[in-house]
Amino acid sequence: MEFVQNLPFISIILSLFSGPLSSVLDGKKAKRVNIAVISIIGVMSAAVLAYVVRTGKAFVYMMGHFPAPWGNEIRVGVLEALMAVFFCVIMLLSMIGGVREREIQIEETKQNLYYVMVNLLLSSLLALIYTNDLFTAYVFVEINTISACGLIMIRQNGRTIEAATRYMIMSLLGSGLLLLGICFLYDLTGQLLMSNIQAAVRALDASGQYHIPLLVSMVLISVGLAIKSALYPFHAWLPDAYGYSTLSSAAILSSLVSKGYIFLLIKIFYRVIGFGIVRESKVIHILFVFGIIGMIMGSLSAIKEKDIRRMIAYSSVAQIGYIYMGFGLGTLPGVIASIYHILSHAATKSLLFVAASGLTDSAGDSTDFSDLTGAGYRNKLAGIAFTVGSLSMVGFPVFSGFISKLLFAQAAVGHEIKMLPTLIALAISTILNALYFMNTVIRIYTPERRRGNEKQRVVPLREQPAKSAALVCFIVLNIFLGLSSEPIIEMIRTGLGMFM
Amino acid sequence: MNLTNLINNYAEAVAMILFGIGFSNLLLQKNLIKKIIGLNIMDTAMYLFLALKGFVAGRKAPIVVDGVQDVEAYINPIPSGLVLTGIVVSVSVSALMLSLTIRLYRRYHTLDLDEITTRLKKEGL
Amino acid sequence: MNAIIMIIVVLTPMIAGVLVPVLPFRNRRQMMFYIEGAVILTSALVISMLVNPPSDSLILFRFTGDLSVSFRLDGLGTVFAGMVALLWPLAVLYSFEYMEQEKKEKYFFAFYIIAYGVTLGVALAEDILTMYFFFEMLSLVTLPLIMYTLTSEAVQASRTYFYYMVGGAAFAFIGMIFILNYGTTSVFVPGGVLDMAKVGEKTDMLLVIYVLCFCGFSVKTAMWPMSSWLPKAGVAPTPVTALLHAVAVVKTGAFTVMRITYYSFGTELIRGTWAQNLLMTLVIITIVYGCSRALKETHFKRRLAWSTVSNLSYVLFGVVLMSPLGLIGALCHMVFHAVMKICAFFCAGAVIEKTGRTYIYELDGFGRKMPKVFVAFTLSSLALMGVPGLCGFISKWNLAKAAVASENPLAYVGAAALLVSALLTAIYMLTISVRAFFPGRDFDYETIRDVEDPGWMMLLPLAFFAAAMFYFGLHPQTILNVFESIGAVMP
Amino acid sequence: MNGWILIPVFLPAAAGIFLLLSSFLQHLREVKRHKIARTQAEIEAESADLKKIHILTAAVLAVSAAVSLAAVWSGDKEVALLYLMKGIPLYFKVDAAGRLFVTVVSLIWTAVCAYSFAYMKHEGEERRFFGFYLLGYGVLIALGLAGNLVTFYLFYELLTLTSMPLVLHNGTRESIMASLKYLFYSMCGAYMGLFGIYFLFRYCGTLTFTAGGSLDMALVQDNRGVILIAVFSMIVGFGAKAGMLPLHAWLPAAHPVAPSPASAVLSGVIVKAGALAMLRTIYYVVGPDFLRGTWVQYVWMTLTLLTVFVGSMLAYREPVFKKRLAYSTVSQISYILFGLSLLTPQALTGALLHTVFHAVIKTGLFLTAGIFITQCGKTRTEDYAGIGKRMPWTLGCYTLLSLALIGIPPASGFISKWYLAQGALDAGAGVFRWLGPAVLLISALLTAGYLLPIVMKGFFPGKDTDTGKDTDTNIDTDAGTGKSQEPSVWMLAPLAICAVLAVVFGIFPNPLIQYAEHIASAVL
Repeated sequence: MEFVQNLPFISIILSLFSGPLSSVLDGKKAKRVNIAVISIIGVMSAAVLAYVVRTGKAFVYMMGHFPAPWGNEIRVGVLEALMAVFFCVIMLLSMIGGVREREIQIEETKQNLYYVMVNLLLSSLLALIYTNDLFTAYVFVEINTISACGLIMIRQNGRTIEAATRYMIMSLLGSGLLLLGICFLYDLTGQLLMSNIQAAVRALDASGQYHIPLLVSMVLISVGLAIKSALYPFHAWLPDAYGYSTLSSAAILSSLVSKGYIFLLIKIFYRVIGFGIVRESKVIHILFVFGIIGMIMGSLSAIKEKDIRRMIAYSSVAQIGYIYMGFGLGTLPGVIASIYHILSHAATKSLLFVAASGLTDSAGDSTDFSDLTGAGYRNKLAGIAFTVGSLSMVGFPVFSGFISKLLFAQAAVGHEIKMLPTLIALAISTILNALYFMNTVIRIYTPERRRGNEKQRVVPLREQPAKSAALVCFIVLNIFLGLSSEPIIEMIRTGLGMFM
Repeated sequence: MNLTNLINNYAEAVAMILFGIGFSNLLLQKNLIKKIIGLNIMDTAMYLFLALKGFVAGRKAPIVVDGVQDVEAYINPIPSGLVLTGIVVSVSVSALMLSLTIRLYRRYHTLDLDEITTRLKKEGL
Repeated sequence: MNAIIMIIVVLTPMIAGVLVPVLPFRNRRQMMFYIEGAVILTSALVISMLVNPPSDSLILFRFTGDLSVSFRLDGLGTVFAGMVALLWPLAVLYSFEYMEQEKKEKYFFAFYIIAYGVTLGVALAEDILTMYFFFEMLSLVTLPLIMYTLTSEAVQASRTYFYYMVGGAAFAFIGMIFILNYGTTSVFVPGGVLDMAKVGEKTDMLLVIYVLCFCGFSVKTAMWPMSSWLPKAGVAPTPVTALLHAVAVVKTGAFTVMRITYYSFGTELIRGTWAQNLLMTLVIITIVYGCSRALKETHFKRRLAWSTVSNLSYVLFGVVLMSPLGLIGALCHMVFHAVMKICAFFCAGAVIEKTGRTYIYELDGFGRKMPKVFVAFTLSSLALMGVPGLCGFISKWNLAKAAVASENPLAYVGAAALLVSALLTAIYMLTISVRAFFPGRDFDYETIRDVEDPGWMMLLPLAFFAAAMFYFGLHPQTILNVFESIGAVMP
Repeated sequence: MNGWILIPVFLPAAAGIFLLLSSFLQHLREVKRHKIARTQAEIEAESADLKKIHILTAAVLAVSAAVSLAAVWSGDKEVALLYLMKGIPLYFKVDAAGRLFVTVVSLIWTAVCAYSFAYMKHEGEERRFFGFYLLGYGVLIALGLAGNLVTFYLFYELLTLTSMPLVLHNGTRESIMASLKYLFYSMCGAYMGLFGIYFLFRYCGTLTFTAGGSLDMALVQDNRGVILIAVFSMIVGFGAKAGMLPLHAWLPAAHPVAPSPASAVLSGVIVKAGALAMLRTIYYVVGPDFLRGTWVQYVWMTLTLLTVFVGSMLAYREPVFKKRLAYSTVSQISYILFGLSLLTPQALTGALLHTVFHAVIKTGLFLTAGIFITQCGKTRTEDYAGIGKRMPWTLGCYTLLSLALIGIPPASGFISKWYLAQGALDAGAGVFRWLGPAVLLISALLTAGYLLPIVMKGFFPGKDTDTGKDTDTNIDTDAGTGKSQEPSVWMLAPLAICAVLAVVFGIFPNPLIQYAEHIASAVL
């Protein structure tokens, strides 16, 4: 039992307690604590990842050494460690990127409360990734929802409060269904620990009893988590929530929060019910169909948008559709593709949000398209970053979007019936993405014709060092994911192997 | 449709009906307060269902009163533990929702969410 | 010659291009020497590479699993790389004088040279993924060139251009994925790589995928349903329309289509099926449609752009015939059309740059005042028409020979379409020459007093192209042997 | 090595290009100086160097005509210039048909050249005219000498390109339109021909002209239909140049607009190139027996007869003299094509004879038209009343030529029509046995109808018409006499030669007939 195996538990507890701690500090100190906490956890998860890759098998950590029915367990494999590292990196960069927005948009007194929410969010995300117990998962899902609602609401104008309320209502619906699904599973198997439940479910499936309640619980859990991660028909709250909140919360919400729920769904499918059973049931096809529709409808509504932030928000509805389509295919390459897309979309989406805020800086903080013409010349780095982000979303070769598109297509070709609809949907959604993303790129590079638009000013590179640094790191991360994606895919494959 | 199962498990049936009422209220009600009430109904229904899972007829509550240590004397304590955590969660969530509603009411003097959204669309912030 | 030269050839223009806006140039002349030097150096390297070609392949970097960006030189690549290497230095020389009064020309030349490297990348690609990789990069690199003048018209044109390119690439992507999964290897092998065991009885689906892939890649050659972007791109400065939209970009499309048809999907499977007939009908429609639209067009450059649309479908017609003879005809027309069309575009550019007149009805009597330019223009129109003695005739001859040899009645209709479009080309090209040389008895030359021939930098490329047209017209056998050697290796 | 037979091709071509360049430079100098009014000194200098041009053209033409006749009549020779593609050389071979064509071309070209020295004075732009004139001659000689179908096609298209500037010489809007029409019609014809060549290239052993055709029967068996379509498209395509029905509309538009020497040459010789093209393809590549009895032959025959009839009808009703002659060319050429389409030795002989006779006659007629226009400035036939008084010699020659064209026995037209009729009768091609001669007869009557009235009105104007002594003399009539407005001797001599030839061929036709029969027997 090396010391390294304690690290995951320590990172959860550290972020959990740094939450209330930063509520007593003032704004400046809370920010520093938060940055420190995130970086420490990032380093710890990297150490865990290295350890797990070296040993080659997942380990289970019993909190307080109490065995299963009483004590709680977390299980750490390559996939979980990789997701943890990645989430910390993205969160760190988003926080750094959004520093200036936070200072302006949040009142002085409430600065530290923001960091409370961020730390809690981090702890709940880590818990979601590591936990091996269903009910703990539910509790942390709730913590996640409340802190995310706090992130949206922090900006205190009418729109954000209304968005937060809508967000809460929809999420509570989702978690209600999730809780019902978990109770059904508990009712069927009498266990709460994932590995035990899986054994019991396998026995049930062999004996053929309780087939319908098992199916109902699967449906409830999938629909619950789908609502929380804004899959197409349940995405009404997303544009307002991401569109009007402050920059770093929009970046974190869009790239991490919804992905946490999807990762939980994948864990439940793999470790709780077992992917074989899921594949036979109809749930997979429903998710596939919703994924395909989500891809197309998300992009269609994004084309109509006149506000750059809401446009990016709608595009994440489409990208979540990609992920659901991915593991809706039901094959191992499909799941690998969707997990890779979780990473690549997280990196690209937060890059786009930060770059968009850079562009709006040069247009007097108005996110309307008419003011953004020529913004690419006024804020050079943000222009380049936004172009890189859009090219990655469209799936251009050097960038990460291309690799996930490649993986999705290869996964689709393996599948008999679902191949043509997936390939056609991929092609159409690439074109739709190109329509609205490249439209914006071309708009920011067309020089401003109307004279005397006083809001527009040139933003020099050094004016916001933090944001520029974040942008550069995001671009490097995106290109890194695009060019050397081989090791990451290998890790995902071995991680999924360990999931069983 | 063999009703015997239903009669034996009438309690679970009641829980499910309550869940349905709470869920539909949370989803469909216009008034925010009614939504929160619906939320609480849904949660309590869940905890009723959970508590029933642990219940074994003829056994006592899992509190050691007269020194009896034998496990067989008590019902399964875990669901009760879960219910406790559940109640904590739903209390905090309701508190958050109520604060949001108060804030909205102070600003827009109405509890109808859709009306707030239309007003927001018209005059921006 | 080891394989490293392939990397050098592809990367030097890219690096040189990136450096152009960065390097501190004292005056324009120094920048000109730098740029022309870089391009000539690359062309010299390419020629030396073609003279003794490296045999083995070379991996640039590895994407995922067995997918990698890697280069290898084979027959088809030699032809395309050779053509591009010969034409690019001349185009750059031409554009110096053209870009004189334009501002911000540093960025123009930067992208202009990067496009050279990317086109060479397409030529040297070893497998379908590398080719797709550079195919997409090319559309990205050429976008700013179209947007260069930044007028609202140019922006609109670039927007349409980019939607077509991405749309095409999206469908080409499906074809590529299919090859990566159903082919034995992703590398280009003459005769196709599909392993029949895996494909089994799903030939119909294979044909659907092939048609999608063909249309995807041939968006760049402006085949009929997707041809509206090319005339619109005429709004860019002439060196761009001349080099990119008459030579590099559109020929890349044709080149990629040849690659996937002859080197990935293989022609055995597709010959005689409904896919071949469908594509051949589309191509024939484009041939006639392109010419008829050119006839109606009064804007000088857009008329040439429409003529490019129809001429490119000659090349596609050769490819669609799915026979070694067809490939030879297609290659023949690809190279000869590049020479003819770039000469015509340069003449148009000279007229527009020197006199500012862009419409054909303003060109009365120019033949007398700009004799050198209009003699070159008449030569290129005669060549385009297919008058024997110039290169147009040779390529039409080879295409028709392949069409007649393929015994497919639709191919006969195709040969007839070739000649119908030759007639239409005669009409819309010669009317310009006649209007220029014989303006009529009572035309007074005062109205065009300011018109005279451009500087030597513009005339040298024209002279070179005119000579090339005659040389290929009268002694084509040397280059035809090269094409035949490629055709021979085909099963 | 007998490369020297190509001298008559390259010498005039070089001279032509030289003349064109000099006209180009002269125009540039003039435009640069923007001189509007030209001083007296310049006019003298100009007329001086005009003299030089005439001498140069005359010399070049004489030399190349002599060399070409020598080359052609001194036995069969062949030379391959350069290899266009593997197996397709630019190949020249002197054979019987080529010899006939070259002789006719040289004869007509020199005659009309002499005529044009005088005529072009009032047209202007002589340099350009003579430049293209010499180029045209070079191309025609090459056309006659061409040894295989591809070389033939090369010079066939060059012929269109060089003869087109002759049509638009006087630069009026109408002439430019007519020349464009001529260009595009013959281009369309050339491309239909090329379509056929593609098929023949595949289905014939070789494209070089071999008497009796070189179709390789093995390949031809299963796709006869396609080859028939290809041959038919060649016939219609080359027919465009020969003014056959579907594509004849350019001829009546282009000829009247061109200056008279140009239209004389156009109708006399260049139109014959179309007939030569058909002769070459049918008799020397495809082979007559492949077509005999097929639908292609029947459709071809109907087309030719239709053109003969329509041509004469339109000529009959046409008031403008040059347009009338153009229509008559349309119908006369179809006599030749009808002879070719019958695929019998006699008809072929008739066709060859008619080629020669028609070339001589039609050139003469157009020369008279030129004289009429220059001398009395009128283009319509009814204005020529009483012209016989003023130009007895010209009208005399005109009468002889019209008699020959109509086919009245002593003149040459009769003989060729005789052979054509004979060929039609024993061709055994169903209904055409009697329909052919009938149409020829009707058309002969119509020819008389549109040629002779000018002669009648010219010599016997009748009392009331004034004899043009006093009116309409804006054209510089002969100084003082006002009586006979005969043109200068330079214009009259070629006309007289043509008239005499037309009659002499009629009276002593035997050498010509033997020669034509020798060609026909070699081929059929």
